[in-house]
Amino acid sequence: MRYLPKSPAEREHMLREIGVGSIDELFAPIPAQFRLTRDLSIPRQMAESEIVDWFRARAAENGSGYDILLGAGAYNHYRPVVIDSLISRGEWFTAYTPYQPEIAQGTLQAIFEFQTMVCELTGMEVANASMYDGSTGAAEAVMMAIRITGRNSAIIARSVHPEYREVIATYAKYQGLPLTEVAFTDNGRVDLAALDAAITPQTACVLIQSPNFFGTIEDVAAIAEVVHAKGALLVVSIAEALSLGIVRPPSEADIVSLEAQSFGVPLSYGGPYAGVIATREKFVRQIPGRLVGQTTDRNGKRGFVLTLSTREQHIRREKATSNICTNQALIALMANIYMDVYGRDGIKELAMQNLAKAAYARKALGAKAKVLFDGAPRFNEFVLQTEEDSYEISHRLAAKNRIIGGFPLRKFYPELGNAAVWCATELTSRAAIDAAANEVNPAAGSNALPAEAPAAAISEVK
Amino acid sequence: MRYLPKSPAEREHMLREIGVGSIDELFAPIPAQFRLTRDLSIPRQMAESEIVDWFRARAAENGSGYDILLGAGAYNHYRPVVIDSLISRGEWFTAYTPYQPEIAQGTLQAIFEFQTMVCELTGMEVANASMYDGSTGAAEAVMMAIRITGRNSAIIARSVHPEYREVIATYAKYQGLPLTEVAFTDNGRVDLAALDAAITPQTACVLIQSPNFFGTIEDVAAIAEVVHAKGALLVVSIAEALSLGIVRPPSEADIVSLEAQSFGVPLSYGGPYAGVIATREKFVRQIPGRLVGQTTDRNGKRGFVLTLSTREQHIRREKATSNICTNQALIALMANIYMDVYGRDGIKELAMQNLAKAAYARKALGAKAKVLFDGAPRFNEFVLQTEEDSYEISHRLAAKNRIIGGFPLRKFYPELGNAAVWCATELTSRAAIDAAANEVNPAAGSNALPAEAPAAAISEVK
Amino acid sequence: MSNKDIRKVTTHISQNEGLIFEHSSPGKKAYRLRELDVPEVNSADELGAALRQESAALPEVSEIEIIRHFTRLSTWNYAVDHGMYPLGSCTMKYNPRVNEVVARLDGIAGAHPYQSEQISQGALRIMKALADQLIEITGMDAITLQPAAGAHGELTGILLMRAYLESKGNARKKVLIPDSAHGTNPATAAMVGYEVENLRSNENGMVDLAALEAQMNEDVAGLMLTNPNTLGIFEQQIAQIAEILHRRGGLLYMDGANMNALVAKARPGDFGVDVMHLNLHKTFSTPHGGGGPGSGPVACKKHLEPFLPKPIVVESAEGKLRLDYDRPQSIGRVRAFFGNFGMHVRALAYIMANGPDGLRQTTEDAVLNANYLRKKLEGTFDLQYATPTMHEVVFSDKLQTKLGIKTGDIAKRLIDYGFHPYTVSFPMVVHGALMIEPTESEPLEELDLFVDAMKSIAQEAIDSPELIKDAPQSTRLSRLDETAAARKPILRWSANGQK
Amino acid sequence: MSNKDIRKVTTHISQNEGLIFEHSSPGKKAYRLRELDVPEVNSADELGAALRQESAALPEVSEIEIIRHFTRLSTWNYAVDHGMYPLGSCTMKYNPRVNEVVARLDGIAGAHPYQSEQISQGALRIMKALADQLIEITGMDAITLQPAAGAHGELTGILLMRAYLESKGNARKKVLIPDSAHGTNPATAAMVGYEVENLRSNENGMVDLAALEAQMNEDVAGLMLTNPNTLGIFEQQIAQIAEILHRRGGLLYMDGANMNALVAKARPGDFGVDVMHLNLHKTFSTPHGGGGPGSGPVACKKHLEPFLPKPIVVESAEGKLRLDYDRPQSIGRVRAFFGNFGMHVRALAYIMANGPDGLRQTTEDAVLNANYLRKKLEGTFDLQYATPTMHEVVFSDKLQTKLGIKTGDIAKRLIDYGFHPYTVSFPMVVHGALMIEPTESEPLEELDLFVDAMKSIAQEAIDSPELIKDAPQSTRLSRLDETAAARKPILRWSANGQK
Ligand SMILES: Cc1ncc(COP(=O)(O)O)c(C=O)c1O
Ligand SMILES: Cc1ncc(COP(=O)(O)O)c(C=O)c1O
Repeated sequence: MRYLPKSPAEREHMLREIGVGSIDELFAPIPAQFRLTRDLSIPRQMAESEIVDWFRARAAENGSGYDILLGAGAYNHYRPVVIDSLISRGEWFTAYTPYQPEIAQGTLQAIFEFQTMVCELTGMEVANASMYDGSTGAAEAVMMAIRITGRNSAIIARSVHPEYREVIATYAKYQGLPLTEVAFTDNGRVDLAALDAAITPQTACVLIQSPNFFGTIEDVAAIAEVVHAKGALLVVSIAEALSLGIVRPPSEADIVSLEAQSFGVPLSYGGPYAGVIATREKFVRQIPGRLVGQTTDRNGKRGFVLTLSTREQHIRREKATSNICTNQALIALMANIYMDVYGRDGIKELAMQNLAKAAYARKALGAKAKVLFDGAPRFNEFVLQTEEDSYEISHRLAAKNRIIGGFPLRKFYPELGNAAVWCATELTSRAAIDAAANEVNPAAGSNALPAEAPAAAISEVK
Repeated sequence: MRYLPKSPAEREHMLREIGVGSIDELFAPIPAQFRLTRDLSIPRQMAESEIVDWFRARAAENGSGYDILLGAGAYNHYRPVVIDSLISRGEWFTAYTPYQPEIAQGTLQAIFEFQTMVCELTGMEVANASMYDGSTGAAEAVMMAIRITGRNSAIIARSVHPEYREVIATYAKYQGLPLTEVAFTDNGRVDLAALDAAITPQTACVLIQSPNFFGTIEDVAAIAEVVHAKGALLVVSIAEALSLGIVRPPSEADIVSLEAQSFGVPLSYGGPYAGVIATREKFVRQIPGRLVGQTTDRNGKRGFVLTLSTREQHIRREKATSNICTNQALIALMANIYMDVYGRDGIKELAMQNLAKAAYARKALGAKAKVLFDGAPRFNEFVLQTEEDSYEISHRLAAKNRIIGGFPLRKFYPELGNAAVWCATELTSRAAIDAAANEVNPAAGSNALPAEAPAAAISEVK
Repeated sequence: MSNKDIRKVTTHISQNEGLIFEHSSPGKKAYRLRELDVPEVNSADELGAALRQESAALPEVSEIEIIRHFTRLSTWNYAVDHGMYPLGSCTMKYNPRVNEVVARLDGIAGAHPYQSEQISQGALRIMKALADQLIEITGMDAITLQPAAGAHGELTGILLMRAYLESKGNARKKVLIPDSAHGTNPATAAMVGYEVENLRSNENGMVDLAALEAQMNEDVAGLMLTNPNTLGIFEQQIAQIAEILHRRGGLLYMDGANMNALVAKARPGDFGVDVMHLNLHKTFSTPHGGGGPGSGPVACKKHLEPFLPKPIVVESAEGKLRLDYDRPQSIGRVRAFFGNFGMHVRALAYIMANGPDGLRQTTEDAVLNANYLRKKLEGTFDLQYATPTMHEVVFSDKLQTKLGIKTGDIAKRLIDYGFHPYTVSFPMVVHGALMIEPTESEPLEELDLFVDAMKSIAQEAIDSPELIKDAPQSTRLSRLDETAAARKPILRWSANGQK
Repeated sequence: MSNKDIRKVTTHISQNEGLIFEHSSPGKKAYRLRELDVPEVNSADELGAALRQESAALPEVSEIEIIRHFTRLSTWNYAVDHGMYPLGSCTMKYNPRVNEVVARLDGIAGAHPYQSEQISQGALRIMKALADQLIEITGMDAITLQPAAGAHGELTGILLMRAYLESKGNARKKVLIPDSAHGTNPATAAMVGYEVENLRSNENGMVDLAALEAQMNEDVAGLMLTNPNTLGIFEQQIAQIAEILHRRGGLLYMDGANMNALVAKARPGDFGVDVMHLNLHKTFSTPHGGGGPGSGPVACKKHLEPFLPKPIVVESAEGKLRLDYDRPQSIGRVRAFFGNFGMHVRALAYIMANGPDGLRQTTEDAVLNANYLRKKLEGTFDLQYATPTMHEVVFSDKLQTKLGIKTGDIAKRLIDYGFHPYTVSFPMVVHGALMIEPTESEPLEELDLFVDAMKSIAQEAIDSPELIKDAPQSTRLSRLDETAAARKPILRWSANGQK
């Protein structure tokens, strides 16, 4: 086997040194009846070129080169090539969790930088190294709120990503934590009155998402006021991290759970992504996951270490803040690099482009069908209600235009009828939007939006 | 500009420190009439994603995924993925020629290893770090022979790659070095009698290629005998390095010029590839290009340095063995890694597979048209003579079967009529060969070769 | 400093590098956007009060500075690509490069999790193929690929147990966990609302059957067992253990962190395990990435299958794949989408590269390497248990503590010798544990260097203990003050802060 | 050793590693072949006497050993990605990563040079686009992309000159070359059968016009001039130089190695150059690769165009591209196929990333950086010529030689300070030259560290010269014995040899 660095003679030599006659002797501790005496029934060893061919064939079945007008928790942003170029260094991707700081300063410093950037973006004071993703991060944030407040129930906005809500439900179910849902109003935002009514003295926290699953930006300050008035904590989940480039950070929140996928992480059919939890300094000892802190070495030189580990499972065992161990370090590194590439101005300009594309798409598609939840601001997503079934539209778009259309909402929000949440990012071309607009309601005739700005003249290189 | 690490304030600061009022002052040494006062007329600055898109569009115009039955000096072999993974480390590809050995031992040791492997493969005693490619290496080898022998003309076999012959001619032309050509016989090999007759006391060397442009393996020993008998040197050019896995090395040669492209170097529309010159120890001071030698540091530790540089242009100027400076180090590194991946046994087994594929192709295509030059052994190429024009066949194959057919010989060997040199490597599937066989002479009906060995059962992973 | 015996490393120059923020200067850029092909919008009009007023203070740097920053930082890390990384329980094996290549193919890395099933057949096939092969490897009946790491798999597995027991009418109260278990085990049980009850090991480092018999009752949901356990010892009475649990309606959960000792040699499904997780980032070669991403599939027996998280990939008679969400007894989701799909790709590529023979040889080499180290180092270091071990060996620092040297000191000194240390002070059943797992990826040469280093350090403990206490001495930084870090935590950089 | 002033680097552990052959053991493998889908053949039957009898003794190792070998070796190299690499004349600028990505796209890296033009339109378009843009940048009329490096470009250019002059009836005998020229210039002239005649510089470090007038005659084919020259000085009398040459039927060849000082600011085609080469691996950001591959396109004026190597890419009215071989006056080929195409891809990507404004700013920054260093270091080091310089500055070691310290020593000491040295002892017109070219890719911070290092070394030359003479001290190896290497060359490893 080509990964194994042993010659037959070396194996013989080692067995002799150990003092056994055959490798089987080393497996003697396994009771004989449990020792496998046949080959596993899996495909035979393959050449590297066969493996590549096989996955290429699978990749082709997935189809690539589609225009993606779909977000819903996974966003199609351009990934600067330096990201893969850097994380492909073995020093990054073949290292373990930085338990030995003297030979892991690279990883540690990078995490420290990441924590800082997340604080800057979210308006929080501390951030952890990463969580598995936005959904589990949200669930952990709720449990964190329960630990902080000593209360034992939580309210989740119905406008939170449905799969996040499912995950929270799974985490909560067997711990006897009652969850209730709070509705949204006509403008797609959390119903403040309903929220106010729902909070009880046992409510540890209210979890909202902003921009929410409909793309609508919540009025975090107003919600925070209601929540805090009742002594509960406000947890804000953010699935589209890029929104923070232009949208007011949820500074009034007590805990922010961010999905960082937008920051240079491939869509990769849903993972790996990276969640991260940020909060106020006073809650730091209840935060789950790894934290990197600054310190000095014996000569007073600055260095970084994993810290506050008495919160964690390897020290605290059943009393730990979470069972999380392996997290998503390499993905957080991608996000770090992404934030460095765009930086202070770039992240804002990029967010502006998303805003403009989505506004255009909303107009273009809105000319053919009904845009729901007008009346509150949105970032790069919006909900479109159509006469026709949303799945039908998607199928037609995929087959005819190689466009991946919006996420049909019927399954999770039957009350919205034939509605879907659409997304436009900096990668969505006007042409794709126009094509989609023509398909969402073919009966309405070809798109008539005036070409206000001419398509940018990309110099022809020839 | 995103590659430039300066802020406007930093530029201002630096100008102040220098003591000039504006950047223009630093360009004052350029006479005013030559200073460009307009923008260059080239495309505007593009986003990274635009650049990627533009090249993807070009790549698509090139068409990929063709089956390649074409060699002729550029061979389609599988490239183990570790090659690009390793050479993509900045430490390899963003370093300069290893002028400062204390901080370039990586490059130096790798070249030393490469030199060793080339000696092992070719049966020579010393090898250099690299030449631009096989064609220029061949030309330099001829000039080297001229320096060694003090004679001033050379004989080139007509069966040498035609473009190599053109390059040699260009190099020789203005130095007043007469070149003569020696013919091939019915079996595709150098005509020994003609060769014997052609060598004069002014013949510095005879240059042959083996396997030659027709894929035929020359009888190097016999040729060497003729050449050496007349006091000339034998230069052997090898375009298909993989042949050395199974073909007798040209140990009787005085100089070997090898093109290493087969060893893990992408086809890349003809370059960059890497040549290398190997020779006998006694000729080492006439070798062109870089040489790495072993030495010790002040504490007696083994280390490597560029050596014998008194041969080179930066020391010897117009008396140097060549003007070569930048060579093809990174490509030689690819070849080094490739040889490590396959190693002693692998290189042979891989060559065996090429032999088998080409034998099958010769039979399959030979059933439909005439294989020329039977009677001498071949490696992975052979010449097929058809009724139909070779270009027509290639066009049909490309359009209909996405197969790139053989190299039409008419341009360089009109005497061979409608002939083309075909190639089969380990990457050429039996299916592609069968398809090609059916097209080279559609009139002859579908391929009737019996399926002696069933197509290997590649376990279905599902 | 007498480092004459250090053969594996030398010191060399290493670039210093500040925090990326310290390179920032207003107006530097590493990006350029495409020109907008739609009308610009006024962000204040669009967003109103939701408009961000102050930009996030992200660094402003150019592309080359980013390349240098992360290149320099990277050179401060030790990695599997540098040499042996014998962290016990972590299975730091070679991460094959082809895995990285196939995971980045456009149609794979670019696939949106909500694109329709029609254009996701490739992704679904990958998940299905991996699921099938992991089922065969574990000998279990069903699997979910959704969990994102080992601990997440544990959570899923214990949720399955709980759901199953609830369906039988009683979720029970406690989970038994051996004292040698990894911290995630008790932490997980607690997250699922179970009390943790400690189960002590016997003098052979295995589950004490009598204790198990005594502690097992109708309040106990089951046992979380690592096998081989964290001492590297295969639980030889595994059949009896399963029997005791099953007899009283409990379930056997296996923490599969140590499957690298078993793949193709023995299958948990054959020895009584009801549910288990795998760590694709250990046994199946997906990279650890400096702390993730991992992937923790959970495999179970038939009786637990109805409770698996949804969706599950199913195949129609015609070979068309789809996602089945119609699973009424499912515990629900444990993660959005389908888990760390990119890791599924890599693990499958690893299995394909190995085949049945390759996997068997891999396991054999892993066990061979560990036993070779054990043999060479016993005597020099104390072995608390004489029981044979499989893929890892755990020594204690008993002999060295007498000289004032602890496992953590030896670990730091190993750094000077050019190695990443072993796992320090775990499992807790061993006094000052040195937990060593070489994996199959280590050449004999590297093992011998390790043995020499360990012996040399043992000698230094006698001759010059200060060398060890001051270690590491050859690194950019000397020992870091972790106490100070925790006492007054500095968890982020700030412009007018500390430097 | 007093290294308190060394701020840029620290020492850190660095893995030792033998030659790859020293890891070899029979039967280890890093490959697996596909199963053959055609009948096996008997190699002896196929090849007869041509069958290889003894296998080449290539190393037998596994994949992880290869990864570790080349990873470890790589860490011994200094690189642009690590920091400033101020090798004068080499233009060690940032190598953008997007270049590497596009050069590896399947349809580009996988294109066979002999595939038909129909399915090569993308490749031909790339070459055509690059050719067009380089023509605009140089202000010349025509170009060939065939040469593989700068020296190869020189060869091509001088061949063009010769062919042109021959077509006028007299190839002439000599080529004039300034004493400051790079070694490839005279070596090239000799390869084309020209005698080399030295042209001395004047006291300003420029071509001595009077000498040129005196030496120029009907025997002289032309002048090979680097501009800015290797002192970094723009030849201010370039118009007069061209005029003198042209008046007597000679040609002006420009070595374009220093185009990084001119791009978008001045065009050789505008100031009288007849033919020139470019180094894509300098000015246009393609990586140096530890010594290549490069690419050395040659641009010329109309009168030389007929002689360009063939083929040339031409475009039909309908925008279809093809290769034109029908060039009867061509000097012929200088390389098989079309040159280092992969480098053409990268250079084009660089130009696209920059655009006209980016290229201009790049050149300005390159000149700004060099002048900043000059300003900061003059006084500390001797400047032989007071003439203003452009993109590089050449100091002499005159002040230090008095203290027994030479440019080569200072270079070695710079290594301890964390920098790659400048170019040592070139150009030869400067006594003990220190030739410094920072390029535009250096941040101010890095420049300031360099200035501090150089000043600190100058001080050490006074206070503690032995520090400098023993440098480098912080590297894996100390100074290497180059004399011994050349005296008894060991140019390959052998099993029973030296270790
Ligand atoms: C025995 C054991 N169980 C569980 C885990 C947790 O796995 P993960 O880090 O993937 O969450 C580990 C990880 O080190 C382990 O060693
Ligand atoms: C001035 C000058 N001319 C020519 C060359 C030769 O270029 P190349 O190394 O690309 O052959 C160099 C290379 O360093 C140079 O500096």
